[in-house]
Amino acid sequence: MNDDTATATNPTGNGLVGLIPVGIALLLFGWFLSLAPAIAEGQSLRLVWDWVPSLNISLSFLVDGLSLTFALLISGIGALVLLYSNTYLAGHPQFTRFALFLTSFMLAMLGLVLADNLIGLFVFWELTTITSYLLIGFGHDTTKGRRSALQALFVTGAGALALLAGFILLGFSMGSFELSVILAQADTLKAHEMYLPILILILAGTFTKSAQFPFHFWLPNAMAAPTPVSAFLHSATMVKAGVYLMARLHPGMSGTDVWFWTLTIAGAFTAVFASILALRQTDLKQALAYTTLMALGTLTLFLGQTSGYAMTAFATFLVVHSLYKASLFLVVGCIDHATGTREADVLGGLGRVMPVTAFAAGLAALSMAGFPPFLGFIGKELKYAGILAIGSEPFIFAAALLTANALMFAVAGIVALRPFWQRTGIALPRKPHEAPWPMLAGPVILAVLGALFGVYPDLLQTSLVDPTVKSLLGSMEDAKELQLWAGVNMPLILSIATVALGAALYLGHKRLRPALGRLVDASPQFDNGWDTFLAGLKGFAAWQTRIIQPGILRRYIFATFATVLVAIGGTMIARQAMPALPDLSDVTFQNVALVVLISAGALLTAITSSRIAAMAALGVVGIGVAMIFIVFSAPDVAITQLLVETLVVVLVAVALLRLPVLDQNGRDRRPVDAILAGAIGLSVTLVLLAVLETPLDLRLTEYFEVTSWPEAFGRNIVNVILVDFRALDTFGEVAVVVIAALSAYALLRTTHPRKDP
Amino acid sequence: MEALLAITIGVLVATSVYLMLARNVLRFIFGLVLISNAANLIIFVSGRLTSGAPPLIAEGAEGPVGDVANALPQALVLTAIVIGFGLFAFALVLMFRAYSTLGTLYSDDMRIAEPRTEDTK
Amino acid sequence: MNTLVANIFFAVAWMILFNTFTWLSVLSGLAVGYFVLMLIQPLAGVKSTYFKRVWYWIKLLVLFNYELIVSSIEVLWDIFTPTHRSNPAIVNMPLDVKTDAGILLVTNLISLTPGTLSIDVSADRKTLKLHVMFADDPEAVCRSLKEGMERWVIDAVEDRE
Amino acid sequence: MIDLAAAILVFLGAAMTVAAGVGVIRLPDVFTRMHAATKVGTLGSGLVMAGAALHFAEPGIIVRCVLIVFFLLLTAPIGAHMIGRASLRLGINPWTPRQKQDSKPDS
Amino acid sequence: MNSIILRVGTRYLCGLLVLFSLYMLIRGHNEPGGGFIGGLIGSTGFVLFALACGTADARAALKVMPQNIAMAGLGIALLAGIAAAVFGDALFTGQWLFINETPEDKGIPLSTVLVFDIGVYLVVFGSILSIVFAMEEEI
Amino acid sequence: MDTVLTLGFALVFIGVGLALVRLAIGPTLPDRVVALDQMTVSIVAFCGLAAIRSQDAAFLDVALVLALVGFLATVALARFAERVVIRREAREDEEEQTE
Amino acid sequence: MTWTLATPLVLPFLTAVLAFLARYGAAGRWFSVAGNAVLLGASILLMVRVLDQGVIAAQMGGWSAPFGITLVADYLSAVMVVITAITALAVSVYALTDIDERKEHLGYHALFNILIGGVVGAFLTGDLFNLYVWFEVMLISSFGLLILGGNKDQIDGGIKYVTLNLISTILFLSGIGLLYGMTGTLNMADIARTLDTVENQGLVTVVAMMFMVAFGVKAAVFPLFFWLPAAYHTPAFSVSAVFAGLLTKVGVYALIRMFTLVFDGDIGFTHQILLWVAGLTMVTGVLGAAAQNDIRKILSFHIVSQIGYMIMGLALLTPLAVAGAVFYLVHHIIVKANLFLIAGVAERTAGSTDLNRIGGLYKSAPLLACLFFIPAFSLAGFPPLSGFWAKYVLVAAAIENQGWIIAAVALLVGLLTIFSMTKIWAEAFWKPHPEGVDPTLNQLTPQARRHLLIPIAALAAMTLVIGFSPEPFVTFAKDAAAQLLDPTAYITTVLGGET
Ligand code: NA
Ligand code: NA
Repeated sequence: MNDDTATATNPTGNGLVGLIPVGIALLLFGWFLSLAPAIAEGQSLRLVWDWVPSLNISLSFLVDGLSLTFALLISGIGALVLLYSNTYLAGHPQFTRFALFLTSFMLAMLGLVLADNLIGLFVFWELTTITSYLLIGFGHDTTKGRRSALQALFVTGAGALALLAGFILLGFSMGSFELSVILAQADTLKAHEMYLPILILILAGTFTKSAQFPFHFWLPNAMAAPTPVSAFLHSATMVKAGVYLMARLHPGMSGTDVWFWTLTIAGAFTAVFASILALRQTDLKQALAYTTLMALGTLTLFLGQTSGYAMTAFATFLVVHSLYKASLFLVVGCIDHATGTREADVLGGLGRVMPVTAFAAGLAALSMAGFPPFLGFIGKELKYAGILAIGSEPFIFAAALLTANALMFAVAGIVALRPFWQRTGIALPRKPHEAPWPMLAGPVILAVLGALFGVYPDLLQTSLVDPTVKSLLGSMEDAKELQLWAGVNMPLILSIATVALGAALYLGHKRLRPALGRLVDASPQFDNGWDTFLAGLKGFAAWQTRIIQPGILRRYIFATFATVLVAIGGTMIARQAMPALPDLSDVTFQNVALVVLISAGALLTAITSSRIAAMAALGVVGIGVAMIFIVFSAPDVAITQLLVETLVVVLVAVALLRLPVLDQNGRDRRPVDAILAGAIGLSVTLVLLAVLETPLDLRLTEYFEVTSWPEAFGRNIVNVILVDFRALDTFGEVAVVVIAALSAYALLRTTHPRKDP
Repeated sequence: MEALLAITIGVLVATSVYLMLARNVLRFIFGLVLISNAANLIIFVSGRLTSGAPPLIAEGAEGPVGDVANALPQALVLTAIVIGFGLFAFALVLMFRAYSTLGTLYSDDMRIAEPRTEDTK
Repeated sequence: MNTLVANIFFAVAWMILFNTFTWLSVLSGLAVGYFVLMLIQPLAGVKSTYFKRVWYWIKLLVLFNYELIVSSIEVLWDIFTPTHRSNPAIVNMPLDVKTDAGILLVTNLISLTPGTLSIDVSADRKTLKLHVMFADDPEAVCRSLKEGMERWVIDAVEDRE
Repeated sequence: MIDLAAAILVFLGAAMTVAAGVGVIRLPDVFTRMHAATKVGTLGSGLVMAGAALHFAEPGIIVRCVLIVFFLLLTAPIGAHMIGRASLRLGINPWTPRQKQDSKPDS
Repeated sequence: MNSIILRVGTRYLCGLLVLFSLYMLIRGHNEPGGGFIGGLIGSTGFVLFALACGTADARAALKVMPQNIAMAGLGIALLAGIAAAVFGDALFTGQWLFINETPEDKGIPLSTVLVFDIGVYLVVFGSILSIVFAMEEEI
Repeated sequence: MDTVLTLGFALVFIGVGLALVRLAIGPTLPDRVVALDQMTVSIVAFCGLAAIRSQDAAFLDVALVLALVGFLATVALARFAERVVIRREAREDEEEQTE
Repeated sequence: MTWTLATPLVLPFLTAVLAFLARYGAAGRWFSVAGNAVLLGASILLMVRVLDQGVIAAQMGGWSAPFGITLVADYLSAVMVVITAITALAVSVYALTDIDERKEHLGYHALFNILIGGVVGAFLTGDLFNLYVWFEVMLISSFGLLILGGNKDQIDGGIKYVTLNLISTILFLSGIGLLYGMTGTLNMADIARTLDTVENQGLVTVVAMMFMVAFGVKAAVFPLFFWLPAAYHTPAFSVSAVFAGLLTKVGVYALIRMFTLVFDGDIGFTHQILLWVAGLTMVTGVLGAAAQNDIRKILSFHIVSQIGYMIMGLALLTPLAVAGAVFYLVHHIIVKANLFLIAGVAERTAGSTDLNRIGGLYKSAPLLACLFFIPAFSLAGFPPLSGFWAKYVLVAAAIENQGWIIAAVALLVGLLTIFSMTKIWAEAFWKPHPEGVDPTLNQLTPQARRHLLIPIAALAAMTLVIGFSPEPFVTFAKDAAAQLLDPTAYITTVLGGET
């Protein structure tokens, strides 16, 4: 089931919108190509633009062997894929977006591989994440498409956050965010106390991005994207970003036990695991996706090493894989485009109808299977050589690699041979036809390059492999020679074993599938795990939200007051701010009477079940407080208090006419609330007593007393403070009053009250 | 007397907290009125108390004669009382409107903005 | 009303003459103005009720205060004695007073006199509902109120010759 | 001499306030309590004000005291009238010595 | 509210309250009073009016919407503060003009401070009335 | 005078306290309103005492305001009581009930 | 000088008065737009002055500090005022279409502009009680704006909002009283200076905690944020936007101000607590968002979560961390306000903000999709958008400070933020509309499109500008942090050289 079916086969594609990106890609490719000779001579090119100097973040770019190899792959394959998709998605209503995203992705990817600043690199890293999210979600009409996009984003995004932490830690530890500076101090870095956390965090980023086990599950799902996207992102470029980063950091971080074991084991395991899964697939694209995983595992495995063989193998296989895998994806796209299906068991005998496609597929598949004289063969030989150079347990890893390669051999047959040669007799959804030339250009050129480099390995060696190895190891001398015939040696024997095992697997793959299926089903289901994780996350989120945000006001108020209590009472105890016992010697009868009056009014308000009693009791408190203001020389305040109290009673009396009685179900006694309330009251009293122990500095008041009449021409100091000394307060206050009135008015007038019964 | 008032303020705070925790939002309003009084008294008491000497300057004098009450807290309390009234009036109207719109004064039954989760599922 | 204005005018003139603005000068000004007006009454054609009414007002105030104090003692007695001597009842009293001011004055004064309390005036303004504390003889209470308080008020505020 | 008179007036006024309070507690129904509160209370405040007027003996203050009493005399009966009217409409019948009257509680 | 006594009483009291409120406003700078207290007292006059005679009559007597009074008051208070700019002073710096100033007596003071207090008065007055009237009309 | 004032304050407080008791025990709405009214009037006396004791007429201003507007609360409450009845007559099914 | 500070404060009130008195005509709403445009100009002038002179202060009423009320602007205040003006202008344009005449007649523009005035006042005042007054101004106008419309959910949300905020207000007021009782002054610089001499330093910490709780409610931190998710999704979108952008940030501002200037005596206690609060706020907020299914509810919970980041910066109290908090504030206001504005357009076109009931916007309204994508992914912290730098600086500060746990929490919460932003994206934009309609922007009149989209586009452009060229903003934030961490200049400027 493919969601990206082309709607037209017009080879002119989408006009300028489709061709401009191709032009951009070609220009970039040309530029990189022009840099190649200089780089091959061991030079490097560095461009720096101070981006955020205050954070030591620059947009610095470094073109060396490693980055140039990637840049050429990205821009070259990019140009072909863009050309291809122009036809593949001809007339699609969202093509413009597609082209924009794909071009952006390409540029971001270039930025990623060229960046020499950790944070700059991270920015591009995340840009590839976003653009790939949008590209995977191109089939956004389906739940599956959206799920895949989210999954890819989430998994790689999670890794990216770890990566960011790792980068920051790395940058702080080494005193610079410039990669070239950091990598120049490899010994310091490896000896740094933060080495291990840095490594773990960065590997979390690279493993997720490069879909290493157990983060691999998002990649096959990402095949929901249109086929050109899969070809470009999920085989040739983006998934290799993780690999790239490990390679980039290799000079600075490799060589430790942790590095070696982590990368080697994860890589090997991913390779074997993925190739087994690949054999099981019937959807051609899915099968390719799993072989991509296998390739990524292999590349990781090599990066775990430090030998010249391993590095050469890495560099070579990187190029080999990009060429054949992109080619094969595009071929699958052509088949899909022509027949309307990608099911391996349905497809067959297309060779006659689609000869050019078949040609490209054949070349690419042979390279993938590792037949001489293709580059794939050289790559495979180097892989075995590299694996045998591993310091410990080489044979275990060689066996793993053998298994993986054999499986890959079988998959190459399934994907690239069977659809063209072997008829199935099952009717195809569409009458097949040869793909138009823009769609053939990519697969053919890439496949031919694979063959070409196989025949002339020197071409690749000098231009890309040696400079890459130099980037990794610091010198080109360690690079091993690429050659088709290196004599009869262990790698060759392993190659022969691979072919034999692979052929057997190919012939028996249909019978093997059920067994593989059982094996896979028995192992942990990471893709289902994703669903479980999401459901768990949502469930947990919903649960915590129900607990914290239940929608019940009383709980909110309770929590708020409980916090108040902890904040005041808790701090009083923790910070030993307790007051001494208060001095009550100056207390008079009048004072006690006032206090009793207010307290009685307050308690009555709290306990009465008659709303009128409550309201009247409130009035008592108000009157009592006014009496305090009278006793303690605040006539203005007392007047205001009494007036406001009166208005409060008036308003409540009006409001109550429409409100029900307080408790229909009798009084509710709330001991817990009472304890909380009492504790808060006690805390407030204690704080206040403590405050009253400190002497009060009256200089503000003294200033007001001295200036009130001579300078502000007023004899009521309180009023002078209100309208002159602190007029701004008063202004704000009257604004509050106006707005309170407007709000209350609006509240009464906008709403549509409940209909009377 | 400051100490005695501190205790009174504690009582006011305690009763108002108790009221605010009630199911009926009308009680919250009552609590609000009480706690506003408490806050005003806190400011008032923090400025210390002076009996029988309002902060007024007699005609002909340049400043107040003798120790008069601290005028600043009085001005602040006056401000706070009026603001408190504005807040109270709005809150009261809100509860009033809540009853006519939602048909209840019981906050537990006010579940329109945040419906029970089983309702949304 | 014009006479009142004239009286105030005379008082102000008096004060300007003396160039003093104390409360004493106000009172004396008012008093002097009153007498001057009474003297020139025939010249100015001032209604004679004004002069009478001032005396009615004074009479009203004095009598009211007397009533207030005297009957307060009655109520106080009832408050402080262990048994309630009172025999309260709601009594309807026909109202003769017509003007708004008159009604207000009558009802307020009756209310302020302990032992009686104005509860309501009927919509047609003809009846005053009273709560009487010592209503052993409601008719007598009504009568005494009508002849006392209401009469004085009518004299003081209403133009009825 | 004036001071003594003022003191007596103030004392009487304060005593009246207590009397009003006792009345509000002791008297049998809302109407009779109103008599105590509105009138004895007003009288009490009036006496205190008279005392204050005597004590200060300044024209400005005397006028203020007179005004206070005047305002009280103007407003207190209106308030009492409103309460009394409401009581009647609430169906509260005056207490009489002959029959014991049940007072209805409020809402 | 068909109480004749209350209605008649209100007729006198309302005017009295407004008059008294103005008195409290004007004297506020030297004696207890001021814009807040004045505004509160003034509003009680019309609150009483509304309780006794209904809001329709009270609104008619007031002529202007209370919200507009309040907002105009805010504007006046603000202008009183901004006026200082004309004299090159900071916001809310009081500007005073004394009429009939003599060495012994400052004479009759006119000031932006008083204007500010008038603004406060209007705000309090208008705001309380808009709430109370609107509330009254709900029942 | 001072003795009288001290005594006076005490008496006023007793009066207010008694009113508070009536306010608490009710039992009818008008009873509580009467109690509140009595308190308001008592505060006027209280202000007078405060003015005499402090020799400052400023407290008389408090009394003045209270004398003028204090009854407003009484009026509002009384009207509330009355309206409750009217509304009950108008709508028998309304949940407004005297307790 | 004094009017440089006073003008941004005065303008909103003037605008409010004019807009209110002209509320029955079209003039009212244009007063609002024009007033906010002038406000923006005035605030830029203020910013220029502050950049030129560092901290500036003005004594209101001509009364010298600490006797009168001082207005003071340092970098933080100035930038907050500018951002406020930007948000206000954007929202007032948006409101031209979003707010109907009924709401205008009830005084929407007055409420809105006074809200802005309160916000500006809170940022500019150097006086604690005056800060309280501006908080009240904001609070009460936010009440009015929240319930304007009077729907059931508004009333219900309003009750929660009002009750909880009132509690905080009272606590704030009481705290001021206590602080006055200890120091005898209300001027914040003066308090800061005096508080060190208080004998009972434990008591200072107690009062500091009171302020933390009071502002914590305003800022919506754990466990005090309940009111926010309960209410922010209910009012008009213009209102939601300005609430989401500005209001809680005033609480954060107040926390930053108080806990750098005044309460810096017991950092080991107070800021450790703040750090816990920050972490829990981030986590509970983001999980709350994950549980929601309505755009505005998701966005509301995210406000909570992101407040946590800002508090984290304050809690760590290093120059980089505080710079991060400042940067985060600025970024968040722009982005969050914009997202709510976009939610409004989404509702207008697709018919709802409930994710189950809308969809298809990516296909039919690509412009809106693009405009949503920018703030949404900025919020999620993707580079090179503004949110990335905000988060980067904070995480870097945490790591620099060896705050491993808080750094991990910050990153993890970032991941969950991605989760809910993409949820909106997937459900509202990618998913086909459940009723099969094509929600295009053409449903809106050209005028409405202008009013609604221009502010959104402008805010999105700002997000991009900050994202692509963060250097001036980061430098500024660092300078602001330096001012905050060494308040000497602030104190001397306010107190006029007297120390
Ligand atoms: Na300090
Ligand atoms: Na400090």
